[in-house]
Amino acid sequence: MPRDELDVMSEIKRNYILQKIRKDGIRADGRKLDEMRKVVIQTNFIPRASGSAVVTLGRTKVVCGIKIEAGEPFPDTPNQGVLTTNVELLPMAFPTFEAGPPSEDSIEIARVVDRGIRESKMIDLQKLVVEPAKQVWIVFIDIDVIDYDGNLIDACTIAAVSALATAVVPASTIGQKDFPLPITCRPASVTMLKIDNVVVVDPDLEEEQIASARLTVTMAEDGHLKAMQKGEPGFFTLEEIQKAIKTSSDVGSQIRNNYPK
Amino acid sequence: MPRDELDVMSEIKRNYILQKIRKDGIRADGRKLDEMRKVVIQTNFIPRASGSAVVTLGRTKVVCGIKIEAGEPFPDTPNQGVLTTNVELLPMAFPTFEAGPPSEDSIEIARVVDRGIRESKMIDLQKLVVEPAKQVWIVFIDIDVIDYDGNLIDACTIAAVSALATAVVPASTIGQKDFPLPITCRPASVTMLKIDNVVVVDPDLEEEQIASARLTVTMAEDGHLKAMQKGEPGFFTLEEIQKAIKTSSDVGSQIRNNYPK
Amino acid sequence: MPRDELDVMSEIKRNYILQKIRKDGIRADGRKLDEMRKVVIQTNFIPRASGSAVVTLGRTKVVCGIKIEAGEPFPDTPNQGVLTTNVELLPMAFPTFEAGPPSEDSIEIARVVDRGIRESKMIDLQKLVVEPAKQVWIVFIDIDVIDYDGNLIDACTIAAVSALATAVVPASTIGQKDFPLPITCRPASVTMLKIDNVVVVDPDLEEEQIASARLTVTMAEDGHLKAMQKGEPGFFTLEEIQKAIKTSSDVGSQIRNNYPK
Amino acid sequence: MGTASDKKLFDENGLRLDGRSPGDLRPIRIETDVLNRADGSAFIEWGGNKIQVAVYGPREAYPRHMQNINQAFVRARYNMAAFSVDERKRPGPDRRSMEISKVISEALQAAVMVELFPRAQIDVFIEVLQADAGTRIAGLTASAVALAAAGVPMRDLVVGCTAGKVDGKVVLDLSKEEDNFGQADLPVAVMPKSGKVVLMQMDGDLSIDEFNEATSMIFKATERINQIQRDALKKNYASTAQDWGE
Amino acid sequence: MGTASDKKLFDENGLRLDGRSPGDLRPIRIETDVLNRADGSAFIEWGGNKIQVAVYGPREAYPRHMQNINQAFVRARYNMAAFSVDERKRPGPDRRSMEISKVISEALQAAVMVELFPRAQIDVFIEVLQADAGTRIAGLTASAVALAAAGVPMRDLVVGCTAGKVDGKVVLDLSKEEDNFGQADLPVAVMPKSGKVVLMQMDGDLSIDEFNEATSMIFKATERINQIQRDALKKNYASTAQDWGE
Amino acid sequence: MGTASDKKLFDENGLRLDGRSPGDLRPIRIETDVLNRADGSAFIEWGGNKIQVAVYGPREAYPRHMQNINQAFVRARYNMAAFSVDERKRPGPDRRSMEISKVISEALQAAVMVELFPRAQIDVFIEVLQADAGTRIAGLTASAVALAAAGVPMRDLVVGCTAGKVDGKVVLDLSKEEDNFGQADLPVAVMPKSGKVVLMQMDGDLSIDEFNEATSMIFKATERINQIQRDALKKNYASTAQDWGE
Repeated sequence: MPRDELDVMSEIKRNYILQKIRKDGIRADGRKLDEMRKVVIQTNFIPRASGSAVVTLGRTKVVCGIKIEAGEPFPDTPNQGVLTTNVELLPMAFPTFEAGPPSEDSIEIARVVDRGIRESKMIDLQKLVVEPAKQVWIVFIDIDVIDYDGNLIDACTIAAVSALATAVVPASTIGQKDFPLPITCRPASVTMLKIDNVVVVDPDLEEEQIASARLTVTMAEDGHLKAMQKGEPGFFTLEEIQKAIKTSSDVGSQIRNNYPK
Repeated sequence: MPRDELDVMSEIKRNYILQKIRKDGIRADGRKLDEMRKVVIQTNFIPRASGSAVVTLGRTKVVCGIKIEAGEPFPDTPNQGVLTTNVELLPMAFPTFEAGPPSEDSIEIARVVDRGIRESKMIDLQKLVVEPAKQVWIVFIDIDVIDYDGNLIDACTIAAVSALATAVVPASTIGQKDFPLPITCRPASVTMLKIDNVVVVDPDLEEEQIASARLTVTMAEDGHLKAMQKGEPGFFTLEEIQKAIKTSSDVGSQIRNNYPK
Repeated sequence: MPRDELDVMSEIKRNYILQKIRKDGIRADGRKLDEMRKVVIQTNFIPRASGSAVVTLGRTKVVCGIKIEAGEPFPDTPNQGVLTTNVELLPMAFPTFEAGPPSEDSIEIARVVDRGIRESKMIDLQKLVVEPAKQVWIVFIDIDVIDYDGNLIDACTIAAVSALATAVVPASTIGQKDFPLPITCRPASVTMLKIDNVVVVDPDLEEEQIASARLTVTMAEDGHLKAMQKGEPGFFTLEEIQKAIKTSSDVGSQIRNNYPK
Repeated sequence: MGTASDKKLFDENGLRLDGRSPGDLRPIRIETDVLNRADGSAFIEWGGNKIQVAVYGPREAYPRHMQNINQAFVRARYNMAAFSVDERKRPGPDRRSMEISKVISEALQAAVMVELFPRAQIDVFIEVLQADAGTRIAGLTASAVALAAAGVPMRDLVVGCTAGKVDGKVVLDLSKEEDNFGQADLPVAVMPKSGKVVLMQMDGDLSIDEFNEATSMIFKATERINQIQRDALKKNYASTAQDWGE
Repeated sequence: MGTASDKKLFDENGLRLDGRSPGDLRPIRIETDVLNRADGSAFIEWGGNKIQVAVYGPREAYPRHMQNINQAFVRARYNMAAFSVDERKRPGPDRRSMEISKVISEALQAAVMVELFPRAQIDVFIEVLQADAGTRIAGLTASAVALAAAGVPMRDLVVGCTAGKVDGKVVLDLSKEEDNFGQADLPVAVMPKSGKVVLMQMDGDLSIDEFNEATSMIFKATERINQIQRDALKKNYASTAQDWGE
Repeated sequence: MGTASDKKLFDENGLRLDGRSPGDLRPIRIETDVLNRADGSAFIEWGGNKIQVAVYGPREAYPRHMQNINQAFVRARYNMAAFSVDERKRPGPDRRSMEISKVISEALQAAVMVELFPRAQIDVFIEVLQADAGTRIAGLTASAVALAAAGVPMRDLVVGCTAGKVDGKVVLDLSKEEDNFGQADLPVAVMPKSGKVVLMQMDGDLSIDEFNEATSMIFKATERINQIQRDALKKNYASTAQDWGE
């Protein structure tokens, strides 16, 4: 994850955050260790898209637009639609984000978000076939990050799931009837950071700057693991991971309560 | 527009140009404010192309080649041919021009030239259909800038219009008879620069280096505006623009007299 | 060819190499002027490829894999298969090799290797047609350079010829019977360097760093020239070239003896 | 300009498809300081356009050889979100967006007091989230507000508006369908205090009279749009004052 | 994970298509110092995977602004040869290989004593010559050996292994077909002395119990793989000692 | 080399399709100083080839790390205009033009007194406006003239010419059709005073005897071409002298 502009945070601030977590089990902004920031979801923000959502997670803000277009399936999966996920870390979101081809960071975020949606089988891709091997529906998930204050993976997952859950397949463009995108479940990713030996949920940027390791766990309603991703150069013990899975199950349910019905 | 190599012109030269314009209403090279440099047009310079022209405008020199090839129309315009314009600012033309993907400057020039030709409907694209929605003629206008001394927009427009006016559609390649590219009019662009509070026509490089704003007006024989482009970080008053339109109408007629019949 | 990391070789070493060649007609590693380094060829190293070879030439090491896939012919050669050659100078092979688009060096190597194979008509491309103008076999020669100590052109030619000589066309993928890639001859390239006024065969990296000019001559069993390439900013006299052709004929036969039967 | 078509763009009362008279603007709403990280920001809705703008700077120009020892330069980057248009757009700049970035940069450069910040650059990022005709002019209008909200000293705001020709009539602020099937498009931006024109592009077919009618419509409209800009900034200053008061 | 299919992946005796039991590894062979130019190298065969790794560094980080005044950074570049997969792959990085490069870099960064080399970078080049499921884990396992062979000081080696779910059963070290038609894939890498997890990715469907079963299989397997790593390095040290003896 | 074909490339009198004998050159015309901005320039027509060359430098090499403290380097860039060939060519370098740029750069490097300009670079831009077989050799021949016209000190000019094999016969200076349907192509460039070979490429099929016949034809032709080069430069010097006289 990007560092702040000078790649330094003052020692004082760093110590303050660490001490607060160590001594009080409380974070710099007053949250408990396993407490998410406030989530606000506004769907249908881009009426011209097939589905859309603006999500703020604390001071992080992302816009997701779904486009669904008729096209060719992949040769090895003639009987299912196509899903593709792209995340743009717009330069407007942070001083060191640059325009240009996707960075390693944006690719990792997009791929973790994509895996959570794909592996949970949230979208019933089998129902997106117009004519096998010839024409299927291609679902483009595009996410613009416009304000960055930490935890993009979860903000982007929330935005993508919310936009998909309200999306409509524009079948009228090929002479059929529009229909809601067939959805089977609502996955939620929960990203945790290890700071010192403490694991916190939904980190903000300052926490990302002092953390050693990151773990994202994505589950669906069935309580099964659908995707995981450890990031950053630190480590987790197996016990920490097992505890994190438990936490993510609880926090994921809270997130799911926020999703549009 | 590119500056000279050191991005500076001597104060002395700058003052000389400014004073001459202010006091005498005459430019450094002796021209009147609304006087073009000498235009020389040589068509059919590249016999293997469908049409071509070498144009010198003062010491600026460009080569335009037209290629016309059978291909697919755009899906939203199945009943017309395709027009595309590209300008290469070759590194041979100026010390700071670089090889590589088109710069902002070359894109702006190409797009302004393209709009003049497209919006005047110089080429009758409806007559370039072989089979609707399947096969049409694609007109590639490619312009090599090989010597740069200011006012590329007009030099490129003159070259493109001259090359198009003498172009032949190679219909024999698809078993039909070659025919002259169907032409309806001859647009002329006139580019003016604001230096101090004076507007001059057909600027050379030294004038470009001290000017504050640029205005290009493209008209056809009917005296209507077909394309306009204000450039550079300065401004024009509405009165200046209205006067510039008048000037461009007069100067455009002179340019049109130079075009190949 | 790339220089060493600091683009300098010690004067002492340089002089040692030069003197040894001048006085004794012997090279720094004890080889005679027209003596190749040890060649080791291991074919079928990548069983999943259609053909493959690992070649060590002294301490230079390259891996060649052949992929043969059904595809469309070029429009102007509807009755023959397609051949394409690519060389990757992997960053693992040398400190200054960089990842990214192919460098001038890698393009030159690939094109010289390609010409030797193509012009000797080693592969009978006419026998690689499935259906004229519709479907032919495309032969991809891809070479990974993994360890670099000079003379990549010959190492890559040896690897490519060896891999092709043992390659199988996977016709079973389109419902026909697999068959050996039809081979008509076995070209050998011989690369020579001019150091001072002496020409040496199969240069190592240190020799490349002090040489003035390079010449590659590719011949097949018929003793005819199939491809030549002079490189580097030095020169050859015509007499030197004629002598080099003679040398390459002899050395080429030795190389050919090493090829897999 | 657009493709010829039989599409009727006026009703029997001379009103446009969306009910507007020839000289009417679409609804415009500007909000400032909607982002936390940027030095200044503005969000504009203009008809169906939804455009987010953020400003960073003045900051040291990078790379170094871009630095001008006399003044700052304004670098606008106009970008369309993949989902902003009917058919999904591949991310990244195309030739159209590069040209628009250039003319917007030049227009803003004229208004910012660049001489106060030698060697600096001021970045203006314009993200079109939903496109509905007139995005360059809407993005530029919002950019001026975002610059002011960032505290960048300016000679004046910059206000943009478009006029065009539809079915032979000159109309203000083209809608998407009018843009697609109209006969001329004239985007203009001015510094409203002085009426100085800092952006002007045109394509299509306009007689001189039509041009004069169009510019006169635009100049009148820019006064109204400028008021919306100033109201947005006032609301912002008000809330800032409130913050201080707490 | 893979496509649903009717493909049987176990025989009547509960053995896998290649004859392995659920907890069996494929054959693994590691050889060190197989390249002359690199500072260290290793070649690994793991099932049908053939992967060449080379290490350069520690060397001064370039470009300069990447230098960290406190420590070195490890930059792994995972790349697939054009001929390494069934259908010829266009040369150059794709999104998958960029993600893999990132997670491998991070895993190695944890093991190398980066604090000893401020301002430096350590490059690890991983070339997949033949791919057969589990390339990231095999490449990472070989990378740790190549770093050690290059004399780069490390807290511990890094050992990777994958478990997955096939026909509802948890199995170790997925084969290519199991990867294509399986239900879950869980690549993990640990520092074997401490059991610290430095890489973990997962996709598919695993219950918590299955996850625990899978990680327990992996942890046991990493001990065996670590022994193969150490044997490879010992052989290398042995031959070095021999060289000295001559 | 070209595709096999039944095309007849000689008439009953042993003359080629364009009426030339085997040892004849196509018409060649060179003009110097045709551009104003460049430090030197030349335009060459050679058969149907039309090629514009411009020289800039010696100037400080950029980027810095390219500078050689002992000598200048010559960087030729061979480029084909989009309209120069039968089917429109996409702008930008391809693999063929990159290889040609390299061998031309090396050939010119041998002739320029590069040791006089440490840390400098000399740029030679070659734009093929119309291509008609032998463009590399024609471009190189014109480049030498442009360098001389720019006042760059040279040991000697560089002269290029091609020979080839057509219907089994060795011929000089292949035409486009001979290039397409011939059996061998041998472009060579020499420094004419010394006969030193600075460029040689070959593809197709040539026996040793045919090679010797071809090179002997080329060497003879380069004398004639060199005369054309010198005449072009003389005309230029003459007109320069005239300018001074005025």
